[in-house]
Amino acid sequence: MHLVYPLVLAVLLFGIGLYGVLARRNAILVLMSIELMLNAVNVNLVAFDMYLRDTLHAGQALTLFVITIAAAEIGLGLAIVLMVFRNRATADIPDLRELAEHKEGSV
Amino acid sequence: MSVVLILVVAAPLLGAALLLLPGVGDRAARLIGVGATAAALVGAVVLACAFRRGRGMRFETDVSWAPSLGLRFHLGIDGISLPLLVLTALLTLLVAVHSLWNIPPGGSSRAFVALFLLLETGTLGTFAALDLILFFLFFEVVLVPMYFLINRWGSPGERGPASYKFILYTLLGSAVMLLGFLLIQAKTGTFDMVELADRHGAGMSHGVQVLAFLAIGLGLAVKVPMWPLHTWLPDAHTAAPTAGSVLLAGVLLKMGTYGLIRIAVPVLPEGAETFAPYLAAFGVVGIVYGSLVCLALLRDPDGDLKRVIAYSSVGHMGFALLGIATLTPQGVNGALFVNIGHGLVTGLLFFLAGAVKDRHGTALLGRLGGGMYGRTPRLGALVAFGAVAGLGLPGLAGFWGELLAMYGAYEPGAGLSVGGYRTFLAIAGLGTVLTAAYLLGLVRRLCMGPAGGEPAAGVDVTGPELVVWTPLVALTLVAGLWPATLLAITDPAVRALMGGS
Amino acid sequence: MPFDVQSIDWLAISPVLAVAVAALVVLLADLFLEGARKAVLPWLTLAGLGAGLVPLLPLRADGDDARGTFCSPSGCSYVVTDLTLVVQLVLLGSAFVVVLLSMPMVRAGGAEGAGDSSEVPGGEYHFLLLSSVTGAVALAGARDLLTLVVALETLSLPAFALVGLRRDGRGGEAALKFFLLSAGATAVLLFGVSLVYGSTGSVHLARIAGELDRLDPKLTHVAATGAVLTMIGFAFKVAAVPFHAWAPDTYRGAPIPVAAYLSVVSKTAGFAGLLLVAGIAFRPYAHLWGPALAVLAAVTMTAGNLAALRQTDAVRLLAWSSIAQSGYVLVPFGTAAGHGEDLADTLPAAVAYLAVYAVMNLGAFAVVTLVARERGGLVADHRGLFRAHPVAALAMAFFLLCLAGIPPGLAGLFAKVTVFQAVIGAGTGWLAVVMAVNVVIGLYYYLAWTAQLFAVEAPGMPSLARSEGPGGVRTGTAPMPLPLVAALVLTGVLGVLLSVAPQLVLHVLTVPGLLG
Amino acid sequence: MSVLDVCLRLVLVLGAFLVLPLVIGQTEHKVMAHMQARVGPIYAGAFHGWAQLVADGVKFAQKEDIVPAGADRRVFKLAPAVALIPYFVVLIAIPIGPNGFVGRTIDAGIVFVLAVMGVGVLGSLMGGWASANKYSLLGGIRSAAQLMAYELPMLLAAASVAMAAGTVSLPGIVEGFEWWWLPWQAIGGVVFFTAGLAEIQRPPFDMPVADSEIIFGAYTEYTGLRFALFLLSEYAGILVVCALTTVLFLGGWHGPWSDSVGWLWTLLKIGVLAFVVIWLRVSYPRLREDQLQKLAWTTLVPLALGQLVLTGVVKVAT
Amino acid sequence: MEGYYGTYALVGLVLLVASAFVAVAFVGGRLLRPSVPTHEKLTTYECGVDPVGVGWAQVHIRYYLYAYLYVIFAVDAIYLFPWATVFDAPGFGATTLVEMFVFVGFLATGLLYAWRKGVLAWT
Repeated sequence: MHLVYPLVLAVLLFGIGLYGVLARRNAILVLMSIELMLNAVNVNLVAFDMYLRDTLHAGQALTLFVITIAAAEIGLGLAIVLMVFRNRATADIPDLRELAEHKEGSV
Repeated sequence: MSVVLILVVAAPLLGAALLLLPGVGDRAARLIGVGATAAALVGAVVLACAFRRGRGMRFETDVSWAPSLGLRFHLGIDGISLPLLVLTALLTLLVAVHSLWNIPPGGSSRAFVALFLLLETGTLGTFAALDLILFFLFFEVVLVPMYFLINRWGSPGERGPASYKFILYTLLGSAVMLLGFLLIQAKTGTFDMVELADRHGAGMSHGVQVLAFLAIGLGLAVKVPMWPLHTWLPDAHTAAPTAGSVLLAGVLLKMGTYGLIRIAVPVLPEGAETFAPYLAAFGVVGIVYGSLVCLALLRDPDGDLKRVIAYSSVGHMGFALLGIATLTPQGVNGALFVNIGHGLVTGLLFFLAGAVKDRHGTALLGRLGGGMYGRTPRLGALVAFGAVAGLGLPGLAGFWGELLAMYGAYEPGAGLSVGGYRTFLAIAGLGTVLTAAYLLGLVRRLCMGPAGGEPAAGVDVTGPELVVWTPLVALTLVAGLWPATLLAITDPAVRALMGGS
Repeated sequence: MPFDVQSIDWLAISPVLAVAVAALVVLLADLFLEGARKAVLPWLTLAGLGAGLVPLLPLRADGDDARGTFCSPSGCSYVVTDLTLVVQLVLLGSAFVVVLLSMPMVRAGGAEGAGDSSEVPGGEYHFLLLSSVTGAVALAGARDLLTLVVALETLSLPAFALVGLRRDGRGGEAALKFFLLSAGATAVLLFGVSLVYGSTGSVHLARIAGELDRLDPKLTHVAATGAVLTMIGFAFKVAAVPFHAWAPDTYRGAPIPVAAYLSVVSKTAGFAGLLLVAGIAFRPYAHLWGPALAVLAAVTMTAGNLAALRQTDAVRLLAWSSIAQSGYVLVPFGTAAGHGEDLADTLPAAVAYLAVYAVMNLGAFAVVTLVARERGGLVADHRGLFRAHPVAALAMAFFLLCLAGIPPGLAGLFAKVTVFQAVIGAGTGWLAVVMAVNVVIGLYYYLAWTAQLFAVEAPGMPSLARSEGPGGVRTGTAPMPLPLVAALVLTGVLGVLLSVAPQLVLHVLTVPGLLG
Repeated sequence: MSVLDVCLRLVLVLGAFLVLPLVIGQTEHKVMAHMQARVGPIYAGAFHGWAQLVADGVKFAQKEDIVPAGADRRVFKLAPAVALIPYFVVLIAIPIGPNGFVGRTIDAGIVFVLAVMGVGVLGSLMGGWASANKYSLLGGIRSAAQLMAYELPMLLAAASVAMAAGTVSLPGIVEGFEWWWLPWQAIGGVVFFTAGLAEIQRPPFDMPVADSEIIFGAYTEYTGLRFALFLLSEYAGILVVCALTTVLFLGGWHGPWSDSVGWLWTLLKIGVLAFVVIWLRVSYPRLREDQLQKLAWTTLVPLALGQLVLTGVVKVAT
Repeated sequence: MEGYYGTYALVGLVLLVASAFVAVAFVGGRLLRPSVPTHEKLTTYECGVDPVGVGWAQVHIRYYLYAYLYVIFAVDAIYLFPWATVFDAPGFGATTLVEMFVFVGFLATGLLYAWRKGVLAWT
């Protein structure tokens, strides 16, 4: 299989994820976008690993780690979102302004 | 390795450290201040007595400090630094004695004393340092103490902005100067001032020299201060307490001209040659500008006595700059002489201004009124003496320096436009006339005429004040009458630095 | 494919192991100790960090040879060089101080939910801290992208939790902002890593550099993109502008010792990572990333300083100031292009700066912690500190002036001179001038803060511990918490030591082959 | 591999998929009945009611297909397919006999099988969520939680076998099998089998469909053919779990004359295990939800970890 | 149909067949069954009484904790498989085994932690 197909897929996934991270307000959706980006990385890594015929399979090994990282991040991320939601009853990032600098000088 | 020199530099620091000990009382703090500065002065005098005239460094100490940085703890003095060292030690001692009776409100006297001791260490170190980074270090040491002296003990209302203006201006200058030093080191591989001076710019291209001179010159020019970089000075002087003003004018400003003589000119001859005309031009403008502002201040009811003296410093330092910019031994000797003379005279003037301010609660000319001769005749006489010394009357300390500087400008160093320098000379001459005009105007305004303005406290010069001021008056006379004593020390060193015979 | 992966150099990885095992021990101790006996946890943590420090000595004595372990034919994954040791020393030492700082804050024992919300549960706190330190310490030795990525995540993930450990609204908000931006940055970094791997076919840093040198021209763009994305990831970690948005809010919302942790340990590790990828793997592209990082450095320090000018909250000010300091650390990177291939002349300056920065910033945080306990977290709350705690005030003044870089803060001055020297040596004059201007801007707010310390307390302020009763009689002194005193003394002594003998740190400038 | 070969394999897999679950189902009817002193289905197909499940199928196909008004229609309709298809796909990787008597040898067989099986629970979750019924939702969530709890011991136990065999390919594992693996991997086998039961929500792990409290869990709202598919997937699940246990822990086709009748051995072992599954249903009371979780996390996982250690030590020692 | 992609192509084919089977069943079912929807039939089933509230009730947070546990452990357990296939190969051996014990030990500690913290107990 040609290397380009998975790469294009990865770039598309990454692009969608990046857009999500930058454009979405809801923390959960941002989290999902980040997962999308990480999966783009996985596609990339596996594709390169196959293409390079890496004897050490560094790409696949890294994929495993990325999966773990993604899992840990999503778990921790959800926990944090949950905590914020309990305190504020919102998970929209722009609504979280308590720590932000106020226009008329800081707190 | 010279223990004495190190002790001179370290004595004030030790004094400051002593002050940090718990349980030091108010009185003890002031006495420690006197003790430490006296020790430094004694050391400096010992050095002066043991000083062997001629070329080269004396009392050298050269120890590696941070080899990775190329930093060496290299101290030493020659004929250029010795007079300044003694001047510094003397002025600080006088300030310490002055502080025995007179510390303005603003904070504990312990802190006050500790700060001016730190200041002294920085200044002495600057004059003794022979390593560029070490020089920079000591150069910077004075910033924070001076800042606090102004910020805490200065006159309320002005001290905040003035202190920040002082420290930010000078720090910006010295940061740029550091860049110049590092550029020199990058090209030559050493920070050693003696070695660099011996090389006379070898190993550095013209472009590098110009760039480095620009950077270093800029940093030093802020400190000098050279017109148009002087704007921090009047504010700082006006706001500072008496001790601060005295040290600022008498000692700190000298670090700028000293740096130019010690580093910028000998290490970067080509850069110096390129920038000398500009330096001279700015110096001359400073002379005229300072005088004009002083004249204007005299007419202004809100004119401040200390501000007048501050602007007169700008003028005097213009002479020093002109002398240096001639790149001749005469000119540089003149600049050094200006330094010493200015240190003595302006120190005295600021003491006097402080005394006036203490007595009348204000230093605004408009509110002071005149008639000092009548009210406090001795004080009035001293003010007149200071003013006359400041305008460069022959026989007093101010005269020789200006004369030598102008003499140097008459025949500037090789490669410099004679015509241009003679024009500068002419304008500087005009400046002396203007200086005379405002200083005499000041005397007339303050000392003569009917008593008016603020009710006078009526106290004439007190004993302690006399103790403090007498040495300054005496030295002003000595330097004016026997200039050769000083020149004999500076001249060989200057010639060695300038590469002449 | 019979290669020997099994010779593990236990000594080499013992700093990492010590901290990891300590984390485990703390976790178990928290589970099985009851009530008041949980007070032993901070001490266990300190012991663990100390145990991590111990093996640095024999490793140092080992000589100049790099010790590698987990090796494959294309390189070793974990290498101990002098750089590793220096960074690990800084990391472990800083973490030690952070633990001291946090001791008064951590809830010793008692039931869940007891105590006020400003306290954090001790077991979790120390476990997470040690876990995070494990990652940081491992990062210093990582020499392949896998180890690097995993270490970075081990460092980051517990840090998110640490920020959010305090269960008030602010902690959550801070953690969320930190988390989302950081996780996004991680994704970007990983994408970069994948591209680098794809174009060079290797994950070992040294090997990557070799492959980049002889890269198929068609792949150059892929590799360059990968390098850029990877470095952007690290730029987030070190809070370089424009990737800094998380830092002020996060520092502000986190418990103060955690903010100190982020600003020192996490940042140092981030820079170590950047140093490794930029200095080793992407060395052939120094002409590309050098100027880019130079611009980044300039923007970072300027933005950080300008923003810090406007701050009235102590922690937030330190946050912006630490962004500015990041800019200074980035400067040596920015000069890399001028040095051509030989980065050993310039990058060690960043390490030296980081070491000094760690001491002075932690010291400042120690005092802020103290004042925040007694009065509040505003800069104005430091007013009159000298009257209440003269030693603390003097120390704070010293640290602030160190951060500003003027005497008597000689340590900071030397650090800045080092950086300046690197810039000038590389001929990147404009950056030097920008930095000089920034030093001046920075001085303004550091000095304003310093001035507050010695100013007279305004009437009506809650008094600091040593209050004066009627008639000027001291009504008694509430002693500072001992761990805070220890932290202050430790950082203060180190700061003075580095001021007097900067060679202790600047030594790294002249170590041959620091980057290994 | 020729087209014919491929077709043959596909047909065989399809056949096994259609026939074996029905066999198990019928067996269950009869065995349960006899254990409970009943006779069970007796009329359909005349001989001991052998065609009972066929008749059931015909009946289901004719029943009206109701989608509740509040349901998420598309997800609701798709759920049974999602529940069923993974078990079908898994079958292709399970070796029946020696010498390539397998749908397809997949290199990472264990990982593939376990991963695909995990998809099945998605069907329950989808059904539970899409039904817009509180009981269904609860059932769906419970089945998800159950899958999560038991997936881990299953993985760990499987890893232990993979360690023993030094491969993750299913035929490879069977080929490496020795008789003494039986005691050696016994703990892992029990863990795997138990966890497998829980994954397919067979009693006593049928909390997600506990009819006495949440009606029929995720399947409450289903009728007709879709309900039939869910039922089918349960029996297919039994088949798959028994087959995997056989292959991983009981030596698959190994037995006397395994070269010629190896596939029979496999089927026999599967049959015995299926019988055990039925037996357990009749014998044990249902576990409560927290007991379910506790069993997984505090018993099975540590046991599986212990098995891993044991396997490693023995393997390195020999 | 050989090699890496061939294997998964076959898997894809099986998937296709399975989908076809389901599709055929659904289509067949549609042909056979009646369709007479009434309001009662389409009502959510709650044991015959009228349904109370909406269908999507709040689910206990505890399920999320299980999910969390699972994600951590299952993902970590993935590392066991590559290791399992090589750990007794030449050049590895006891050290590799110990390494994995360390890994497993960390996992077990995590489990212990969750247990002691009461995640697994219902109150």
